[in-house]
Amino acid sequence: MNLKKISEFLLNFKKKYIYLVMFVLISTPLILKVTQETYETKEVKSIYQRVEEIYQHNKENPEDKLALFISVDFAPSTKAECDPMMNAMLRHAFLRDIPVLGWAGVPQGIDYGLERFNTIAKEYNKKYGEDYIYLGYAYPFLQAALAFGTDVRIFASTDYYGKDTYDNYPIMEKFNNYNQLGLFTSITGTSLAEGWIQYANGLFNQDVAAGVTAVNASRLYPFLQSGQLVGMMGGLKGAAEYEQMVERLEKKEIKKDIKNYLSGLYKNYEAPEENPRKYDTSYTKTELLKSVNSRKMARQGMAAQKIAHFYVIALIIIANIGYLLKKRYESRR
Amino acid sequence: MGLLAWTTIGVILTIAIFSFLIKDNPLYKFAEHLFVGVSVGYLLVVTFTQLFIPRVYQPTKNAFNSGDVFMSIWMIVGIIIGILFLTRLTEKHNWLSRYPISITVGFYSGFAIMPSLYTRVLRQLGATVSEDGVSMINFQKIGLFFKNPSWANLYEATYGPLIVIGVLTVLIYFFFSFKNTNPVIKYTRKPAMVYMMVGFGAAFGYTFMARISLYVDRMNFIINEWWPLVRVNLF
Amino acid sequence: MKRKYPMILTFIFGMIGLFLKASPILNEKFVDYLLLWTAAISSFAVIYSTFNVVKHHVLKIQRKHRDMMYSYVTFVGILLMGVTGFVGHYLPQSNWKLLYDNLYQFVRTPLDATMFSLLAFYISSAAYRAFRAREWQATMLLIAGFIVMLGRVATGPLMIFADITNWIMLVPTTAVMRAIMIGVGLGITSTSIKIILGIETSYLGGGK
Amino acid sequence: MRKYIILFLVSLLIFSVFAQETNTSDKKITPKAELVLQDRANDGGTGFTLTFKPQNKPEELKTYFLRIYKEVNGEEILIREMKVNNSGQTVRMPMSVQKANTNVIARAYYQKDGEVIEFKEKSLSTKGEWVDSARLSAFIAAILFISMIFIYVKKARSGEELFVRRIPGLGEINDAIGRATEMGKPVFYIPGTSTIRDVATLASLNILRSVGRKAAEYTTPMKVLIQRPLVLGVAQEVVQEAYMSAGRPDLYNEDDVYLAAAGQFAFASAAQGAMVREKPGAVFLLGMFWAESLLLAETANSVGAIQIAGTDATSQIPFFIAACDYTLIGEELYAASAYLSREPKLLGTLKAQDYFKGLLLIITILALFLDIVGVDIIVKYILS
Repeated sequence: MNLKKISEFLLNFKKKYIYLVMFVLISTPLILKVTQETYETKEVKSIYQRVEEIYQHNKENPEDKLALFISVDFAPSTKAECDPMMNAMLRHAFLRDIPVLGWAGVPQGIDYGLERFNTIAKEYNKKYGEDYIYLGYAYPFLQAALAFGTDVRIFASTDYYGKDTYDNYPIMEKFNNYNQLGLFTSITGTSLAEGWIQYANGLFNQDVAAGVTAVNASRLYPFLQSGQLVGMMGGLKGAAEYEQMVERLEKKEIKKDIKNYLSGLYKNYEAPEENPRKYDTSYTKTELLKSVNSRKMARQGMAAQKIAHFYVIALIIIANIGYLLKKRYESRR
Repeated sequence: MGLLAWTTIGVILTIAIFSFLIKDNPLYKFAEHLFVGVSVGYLLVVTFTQLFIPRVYQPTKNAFNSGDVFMSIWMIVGIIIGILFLTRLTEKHNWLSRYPISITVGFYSGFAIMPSLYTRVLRQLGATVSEDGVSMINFQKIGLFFKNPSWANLYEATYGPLIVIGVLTVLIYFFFSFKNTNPVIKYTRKPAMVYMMVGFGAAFGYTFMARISLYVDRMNFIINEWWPLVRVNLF
Repeated sequence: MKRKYPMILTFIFGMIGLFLKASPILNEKFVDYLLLWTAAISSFAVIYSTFNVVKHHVLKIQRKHRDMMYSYVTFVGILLMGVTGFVGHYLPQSNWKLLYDNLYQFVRTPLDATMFSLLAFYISSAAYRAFRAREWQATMLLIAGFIVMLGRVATGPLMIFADITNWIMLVPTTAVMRAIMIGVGLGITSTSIKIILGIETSYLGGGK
Repeated sequence: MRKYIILFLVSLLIFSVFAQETNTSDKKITPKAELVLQDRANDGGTGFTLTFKPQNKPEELKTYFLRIYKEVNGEEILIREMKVNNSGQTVRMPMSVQKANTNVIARAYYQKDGEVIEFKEKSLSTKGEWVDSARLSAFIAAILFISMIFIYVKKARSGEELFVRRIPGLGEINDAIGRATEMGKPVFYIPGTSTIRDVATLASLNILRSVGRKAAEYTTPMKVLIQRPLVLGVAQEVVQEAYMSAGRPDLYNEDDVYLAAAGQFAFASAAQGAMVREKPGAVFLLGMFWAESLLLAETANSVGAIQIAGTDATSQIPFFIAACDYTLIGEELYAASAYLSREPKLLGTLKAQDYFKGLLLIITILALFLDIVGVDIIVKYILS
């Protein structure tokens, strides 16, 4: 019986073949843009509902609107998990005409956050300073966390572009205190989310939501159970859930296909000389492609991640079968 | 050079690094040596602009301008000691570099004693005894479990004692100068090993998912950032 | 003479470090002075290590090592990044700075991120090799790792694994990591004291 | 009847005056607020905390103004001005000044028809503490530990035999170098990727001395790959001394101890390349590592080298256990130099460390029992 040969084969796969198979398995779903719908958990749905509540509230009393705050607390190295979360939240807010304010909690996130804010704002024809604003680097953390307790303009006296926030931006007139923020979201790969829970929620009982990398997700579960967190997106899975909810909403709101909608957005639009927009009001082909692709990033990542997971679990099972065969072969000899 | 050219360079370097998985090859050697050069160049720039100028040159200039004699002397001595490190370039005088080494090694060793004792040893031992006021071995919780046994109550009742046993047995496992015949050592070796293996196996499996998403991000760079540029510009 | 004085210096600065951390007023007054010195020493150490890298590759070229031509690539890398970085710092609007930013964004970052992502492959081959039921310890490792891996991706009926994963991470893993941290804290303290008291002098090198 | 009407009118009049009074009374609303300045404990004397709790109802007084000054040789300099919306909540603002023992003044104002009037003032002179009371227990522990080390080193010097249990990973160092010599392959040593500030790096450099000496005896080429500039200088000294004390100063080639690269992943790629091209027989990964630990360990395994790893980075230990032949866990890295060199002084220190840990364990167990009974003096004063 060639038990020996089988066990030898099962136990000694060459590394390069393991890697080659892994490479092929993971890359195909990404190349073919296979998206993996995922079941929606309570903690992500509660964020979505909270943003919808803000939309209802703003519709009922247009005078006393609530805004959404996004704190970009992640560095490009955790982009894979955090980027789709921020895209989905920005899209949800802009789709529902909810004013968005943001800043960066980590230095590496400053420029990256701004580029994301402007790119997504471009998809919804939003004006900087009226519909959304980016306040640059929120440092030191403690002062930033307490700033919204009184008037954030004391702390963030200038925005990212260096202009005074007191008199240049109408959005800052209406939204500078925790009472005017419907939801405060920290998207991070670090433990900054716990800081926001302790200060924003702890001191000023501001509704706080968190979008964290998979590694940090379990650390925040106690805050979910205790109600200190409104909701939480954990890793690519959390991003995929929120992403698919926002895509459903977008299809309902924008009847047309996204690509035509975007290309038609700035068809006959001449920007005034002093262009308030921080982006050029025209869509190049590449930008169109990128915007459309970026709506499915998390779910594509999910498919690849699930396949990789089951591939490695299979590898482990095969190795142990080989080991058992080897043991039986040796015991029989 | 256009965005397409630069992104293509990024993609070529990405594939060069991935090619190492199959076999070491000239493309990987090129990328590796370029990466070494870029990292050393970057360190030079960061050290000069963010360490030497603001933390060495500027204070010295201010000390001289403001006529602060003590500070000027202190900075000059500091710079001379720093230069002593360069004596390593010579064969004969490289023992002079021991002075900057001893100062740095000595200072940082001394600097590490209090924090390591305070944060790593005493505070962690304290956390093993009681967590924010509630003792880890909590008889009310154990009583509660027996009143109405449920999974949640079982967890509440057992997690404190299990952590205490785990910490103590693993700590005892790392005694170095006691023989195995010592009963305390003998009977805690196996439970400590069980804790360690379960703990390490879980930690390994846990970070697995995060590593995969790193790779997903690289493929996104190629498929969603580079490929749209190519398709638009070339076809 | 070559070892005695440095050892005295180590002791003096070791005591300074210890007392600075113990007394906030001393720390407030004097820590900056010391950090100025360590900044100076580190700056010159960087210069020395750059010479070391250059010398290492020059030797490779002199010895006609088979990979010698790649050493030129390293020199180009150092010069390119170094020059554009320095000039770009002082002339932020110049296209030197633009070149530096491009080099950072399209050379350093992709290389960095791709090397990091190799872990996805290495972790799978390491798991394939390590998670085998050899002796009971390895079996323990396998079971725990397997449960957590399943727990992290579980859906529907497999959710039981997610709960077990949470329990394993909250109890055994916490206990082990805490015990090791305590042991390491003691190790750090004893090694630091050994160095300051001159019991451990290997870092001072050879000769009398 | 008329009387009642007049009475009614008069009361109406009074009432209206009074009513009129109430809506004018907000002019006389006395602004009330709690303004507290506290010096921050256990700091160098520069930190303080401002606490401001508005006591008027929000509709009475919407906003307050706070101005904080510091006194620099008699002159008041404004350091912070704040507009506080009265949301009924306490505003707590941690602040600091550059120099210790400065006099700080906080004044609260409220707005009354365009004019800003001060209604409260508090001052404080910040002071520091000579001894950090929170860290006192750690300081006493350090002194106790140092004295125990003196005792046991003296004992070890007086010739008392000190037992050290077998540490699996360390026993194999000599065979690993021996096997590498038989196969005619070099030995690679990586003393961690952290700076000299990390004591794990210093512990690893102590092990490098023993490994270097063994490599010199076996005349096996040894390459030491470094990522940090300062560690480079120290490692070269250590290896030179190891070759010297093994009696083979001629074998020492300074180029064998080199800076492979200056970034975390640049170092991993350079080390990976070097391992695959020079095919070392034994690879030592000892010291502080981050995510690149598995990159180094897995490549060393793919070239068939014997890997001995050791780190105090708790997050990287699982990867070394999975990928390497032998792994020193946490504390074993620090005990290695005593174990390998067998010098009485080092064994004495190891003994002192064990007894100190034993003492701490006893205190912890005692604290546990006392805590159950409800007495938590140990936890409060010693352990936190």
